[in-house]
Amino acid sequence: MLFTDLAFTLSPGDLLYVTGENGAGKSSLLRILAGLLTPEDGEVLWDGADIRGHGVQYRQSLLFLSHLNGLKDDLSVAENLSFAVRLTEGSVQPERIAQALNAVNLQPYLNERVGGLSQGQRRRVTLARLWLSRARVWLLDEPFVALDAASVEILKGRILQHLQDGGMTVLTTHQEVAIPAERVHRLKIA
Amino acid sequence: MLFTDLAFTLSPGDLLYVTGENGAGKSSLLRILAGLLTPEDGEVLWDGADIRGHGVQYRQSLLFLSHLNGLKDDLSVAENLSFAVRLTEGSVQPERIAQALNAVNLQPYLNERVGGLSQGQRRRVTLARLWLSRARVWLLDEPFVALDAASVEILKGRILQHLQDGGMTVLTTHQEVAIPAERVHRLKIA
Amino acid sequence: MKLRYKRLGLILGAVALVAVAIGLVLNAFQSNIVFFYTPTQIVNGEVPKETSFRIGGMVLEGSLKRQDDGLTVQFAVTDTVNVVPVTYTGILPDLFKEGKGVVAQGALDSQGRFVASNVLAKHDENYMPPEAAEALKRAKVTQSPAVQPDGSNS
Amino acid sequence: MMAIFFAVLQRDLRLAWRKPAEAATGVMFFIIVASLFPLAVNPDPVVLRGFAPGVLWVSVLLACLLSLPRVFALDYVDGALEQIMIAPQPLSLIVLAKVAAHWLTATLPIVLLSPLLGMLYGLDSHGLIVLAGSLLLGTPTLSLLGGIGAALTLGARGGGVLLSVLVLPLYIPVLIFGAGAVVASQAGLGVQAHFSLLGACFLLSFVLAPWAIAAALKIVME
Amino acid sequence: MMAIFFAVLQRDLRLAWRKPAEAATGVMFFIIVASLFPLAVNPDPVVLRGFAPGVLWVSVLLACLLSLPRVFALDYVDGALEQIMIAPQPLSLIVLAKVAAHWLTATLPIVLLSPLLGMLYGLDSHGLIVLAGSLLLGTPTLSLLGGIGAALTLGARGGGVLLSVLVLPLYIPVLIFGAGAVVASQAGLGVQAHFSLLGACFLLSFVLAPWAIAAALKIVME
Amino acid sequence: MTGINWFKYAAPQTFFHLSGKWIPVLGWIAFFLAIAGLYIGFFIAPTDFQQGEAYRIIFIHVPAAWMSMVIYLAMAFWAAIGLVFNTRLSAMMALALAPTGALFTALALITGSFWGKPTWGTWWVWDARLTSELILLFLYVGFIALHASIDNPQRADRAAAIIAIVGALNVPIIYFSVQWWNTLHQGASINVASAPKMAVTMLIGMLVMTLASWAYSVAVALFRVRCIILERERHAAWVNDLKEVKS
Ligand code: HEM
Ligand SMILES: Nc1ncnc2c1ncn2[C@@H]1O[C@H](COP(=O)(O)OP(=O)(O)OP(=O)(O)O)[C@@H](O)[C@H]1O
Ligand SMILES: Nc1ncnc2c1ncn2[C@@H]1O[C@H](COP(=O)(O)OP(=O)(O)OP(=O)(O)O)[C@@H](O)[C@H]1O
Ligand SMILES: [Mg+2]
Ligand SMILES: [Mg+2]
Repeated sequence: MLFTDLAFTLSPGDLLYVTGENGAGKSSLLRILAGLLTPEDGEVLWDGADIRGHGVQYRQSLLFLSHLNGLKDDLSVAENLSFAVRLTEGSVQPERIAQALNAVNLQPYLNERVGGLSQGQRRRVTLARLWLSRARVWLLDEPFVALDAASVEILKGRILQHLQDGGMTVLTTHQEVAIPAERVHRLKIA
Repeated sequence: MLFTDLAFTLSPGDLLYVTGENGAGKSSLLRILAGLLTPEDGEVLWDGADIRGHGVQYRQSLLFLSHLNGLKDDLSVAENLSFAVRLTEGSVQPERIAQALNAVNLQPYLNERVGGLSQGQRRRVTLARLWLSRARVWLLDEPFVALDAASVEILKGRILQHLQDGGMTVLTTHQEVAIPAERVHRLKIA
Repeated sequence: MKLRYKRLGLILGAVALVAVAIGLVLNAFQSNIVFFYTPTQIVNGEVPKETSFRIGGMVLEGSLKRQDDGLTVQFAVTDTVNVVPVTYTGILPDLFKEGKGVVAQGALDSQGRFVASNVLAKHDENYMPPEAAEALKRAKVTQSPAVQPDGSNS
Repeated sequence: MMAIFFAVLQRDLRLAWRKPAEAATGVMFFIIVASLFPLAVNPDPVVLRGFAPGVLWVSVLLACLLSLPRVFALDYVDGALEQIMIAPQPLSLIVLAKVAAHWLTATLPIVLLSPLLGMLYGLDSHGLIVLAGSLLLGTPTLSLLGGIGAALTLGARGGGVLLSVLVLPLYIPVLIFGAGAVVASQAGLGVQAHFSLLGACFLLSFVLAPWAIAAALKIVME
Repeated sequence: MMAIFFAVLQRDLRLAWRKPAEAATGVMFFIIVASLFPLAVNPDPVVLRGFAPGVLWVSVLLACLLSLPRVFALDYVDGALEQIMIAPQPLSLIVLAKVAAHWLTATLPIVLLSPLLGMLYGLDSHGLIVLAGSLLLGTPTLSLLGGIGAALTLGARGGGVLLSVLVLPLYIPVLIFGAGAVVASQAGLGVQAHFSLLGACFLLSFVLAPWAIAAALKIVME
Repeated sequence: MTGINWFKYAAPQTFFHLSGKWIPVLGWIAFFLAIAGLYIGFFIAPTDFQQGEAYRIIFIHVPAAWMSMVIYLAMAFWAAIGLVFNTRLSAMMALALAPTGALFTALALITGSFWGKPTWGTWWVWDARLTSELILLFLYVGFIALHASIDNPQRADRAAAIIAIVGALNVPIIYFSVQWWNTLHQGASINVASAPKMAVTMLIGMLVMTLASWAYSVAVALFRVRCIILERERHAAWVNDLKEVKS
């Protein structure tokens, strides 16, 4: 039993920081929200319906980045991103991928194999999906890990914009990263 | 070719921060210093001799923690640590292991399987080796990643003490973690 | 210094083990592991019982007899010391000739006769035009009939 | 809906294409295993011909088995599978695409090569045709059933071996009908019954396996 | 110096012990593969007895092969191998310990079980003894040679299949001599020559393999 | 010793230019020798007293079989040099030799089978000579497969070198198998200890074909080394200055 008595509601524009010590259950909570893990008791509702039942609508508005990057070493950066988008929203124009890479400062790597990138570069490829997604709910597990200072700023900007566009974001982090959003909630898991 | 014209000397008590953007080559540099990677040109000297030739003496005074934890899921925390110590310095008393776990606030997990720990808890098990080691050179690749705030403080204290005892430390990090050591050097890889 | 002795010991140990290995290999060749057995081994009973095996040697001159059905043949295989009779039903390879090498697969029947299921021709490592072979043959006949044992490899 | 099928198929084929050595080593494995047997037993040609159906079918089966972990394991380790599972797409269709890609890249080349090996074992031309035919009809079933095992053993230790133990019992009927067809053709009997059964196995597994694989994935990802 | 040997051996044995299912699946694989053949070929007792040495030896060899990736792959992925490589200890001794642990946990149980399978195939008691003896003498060589392949294929794509392609050619002599010994004993011939050759293979690989494995690890870890 | 700086030739750049001159020469030598050898073999050499015309496969089979072994030894040698002295070029040589070696091994196996059918009465038997030659093919394939599946070329070179060296043990087994075991394959017609057991024209035909194979192998290996150099050093300045690359 990791946590009990935990209840919250997110509305458009909400940012939720999940904090807590190592092993408190932050990652587990995010996996539950993504529908990958079933809670022992309790439920996750979307538009008033349990996500286990009406999965497709919920999953259409979901973007979950776990601490794994989900990239294939043998595909190029562009191929990886285009597959990720096709998986969730159908098709994508190549220009949009180029723009997204531009946003994370990886444009020279467009056609490079992902296998040859460093830890932080890979993380940035994954984060480029934030520029390609139309999902309303973002679940981000320690998105700032392994990023250099410049990249952290860029990412903060993107999250802020998403919130202003009426999206919702749940993120975990140990680093103090202040995002100047309007409605910030904090959830501390003990 | 990642970097050229890079030269530095470490003396007892020195702390070296290796910084640089994602993909600059920080991790690669640490692997070279550990003797796991051969530089295309140039050499790493220890006591005036190339570490490739006189490896054993150098490796006896070396502790390298990469971004992998090197823990076996199926062994307990204590078993993992005791093997790590036997690998480098012969044998170890169980009490010392308990003390080290104490230091990283993991004493309740002494006989737990590592497989059941969270990301940050695993990292702390690995870091417990810093309390067990008599090595003079510490190479730490992003040691603060995934740690909660309390653990970061503990780790900073340990590194400081090591330096005061005449040890040397090379570490990479993207987070601003100020260790109040006497002699701090910074190496920025472009 | 101590390290050096240790290393020396390791090397000596390795050399000793390799020497033992070579000894074992040589020992194995004493009782050779074979693709086929010679008539002498068959006569001495050093061949597999129950299962099929191969016999190798030369077809004894003048021993080849065809039966009426045109397919079954009988011949004798020799290594110049012992002779084993063989029967076979089937098509013989083109190079099957009296006085030439042969390898046959089969088993012994109750009368010590080798019943072959498959016959291969084994020829020697000499290559020459027919005239030269003819000349050589004549030269041999005038000397003594020291037949070259085809069955064993030189 | 078929768009996602082809998207996944294309990705997996492309991944395989980037590493042609992998498919090639599968074929090599088949050749080597198939040539181990004559070394280890009495190489009497008559005996060998009797062996041929069994040995060749078992070799194909083992080659297929060895390549199975590739269907999901890599995607599991690097987190790509996670992303696939939370996609708003029918999971059984996606896994079907992955299994199809596995069959096309790992098994089909072996099937195409099998007549050559059959020749070395001394099969006649009719036997060769039956061998290739039975493999062509039987191996898709192997890939489908294998997919279930591959999904179930994700994250379990013991990897390849555990997978084999799970999957091999399921393979036995296919093996019996497939090798049986070749034996029957050698004996001059009709092979229609064997082929019908192979076809039935295929249809059944085609209907059930994608669903079972999807269920297995959901369970192991928890 | 031997302390490190035993430390590594103990750790690997303990790891295996924590997952007894793994060793058990190796044994199960052996049993299943060995019983596939009678299904796929004519199960006439005389024919079966003729098969026995070949099929059993090949099954052992494949079971050993399948378990090979475990020798180093897990340590490679989780970073434990890195730590082993920078330890101030002779690497060849450490790898020898790892190979020994692999043999003890993955192969020895199979060897001990082989007479049982041999009985099912109708081998007589002398044949069973020779089978077990040849396996006992031959399988350590398989583990040692396999270790080279396991080390070389770390981090290479194509994993298990590539490993097989590398290692199987090296296994062929052991297979020939090992199965040959059983065939010879069935035929009522002496088996001394075969055993000498198996012994020679073992000694040679015992001397050369640890060195080659250590070199291979140093290369692939770069 | 001789005052020549051998290491100079071990630099890819020097080697690239030097080998460029040799490839056409060797290529033409191989071509003419092959024509001559085939002519001698198929038109001048007499019929054999026991095998008739079938023996003429000897003019392809034997050179191929010899080359398969020689090339493996050369490959293992270069691989070992590359491993020990860490010279880039030697590893490239080993890699460049492998496909040619595999080709000749396959050729020896195929021509051998075709020869076996009319003479022995079978395509294939599992005797020591034939089996060990088959293992040789597997070793070549393993070497190539391992190299192909490691991305970093230096690491691939060194890893593949180990398998090349370990496999070299097989070559003496192939060569001496006919002496150590009873085999269906006949013993050596040509060896240093005794006079060739072969008519002179036949022998000449065979030797000419062997020389042609040598020249061919060297030319192809050099050509391949040049390709590998270009690929691996494509970022080096001297490669970009080449006129072939510029145009
Ligand atoms: C697939 C089957 C065969 C294989 C793998 C094979 C392999 C070899 C090898 C490796 C050699 C070179 C070894 C040496 O020089 O001693 C060789 C040489 C030779 N082979 Fe074969 N061989 C095969 C079939 C045959 C057949 C059917 C014949 C003729 C009937 C034949 C005749 C020869 C001859 C005459 C030599 C030259 C021996 C010498 O002069 O040294 N081979 N073969
Ligand atoms: N396995 C690999 N194969 C090929 N190239 C690699 C590999 N790993 C890293 N690189 C390349 O080497 C360079 C340096 O990588 P390294 O991991 O040392 O960077 P880093 O400074 O640690 O970056 P980060 O802050 O992202 O961890 C990168 O540009 C990357 O493209
Ligand atoms: N695979 C697993 N099997 C069993 N227990 C697990 C597993 N992963 C995590 N746990 C347990 O679940 C608890 C919560 O883990 P979780 O990964 O959610 O923590 P977290 O808050 O993300 O910690 P961190 O900050 O270290 O990432 C931990 O106490 C851990 O022991
Ligand atoms: Mg976490
Ligand atoms: Mg790094």
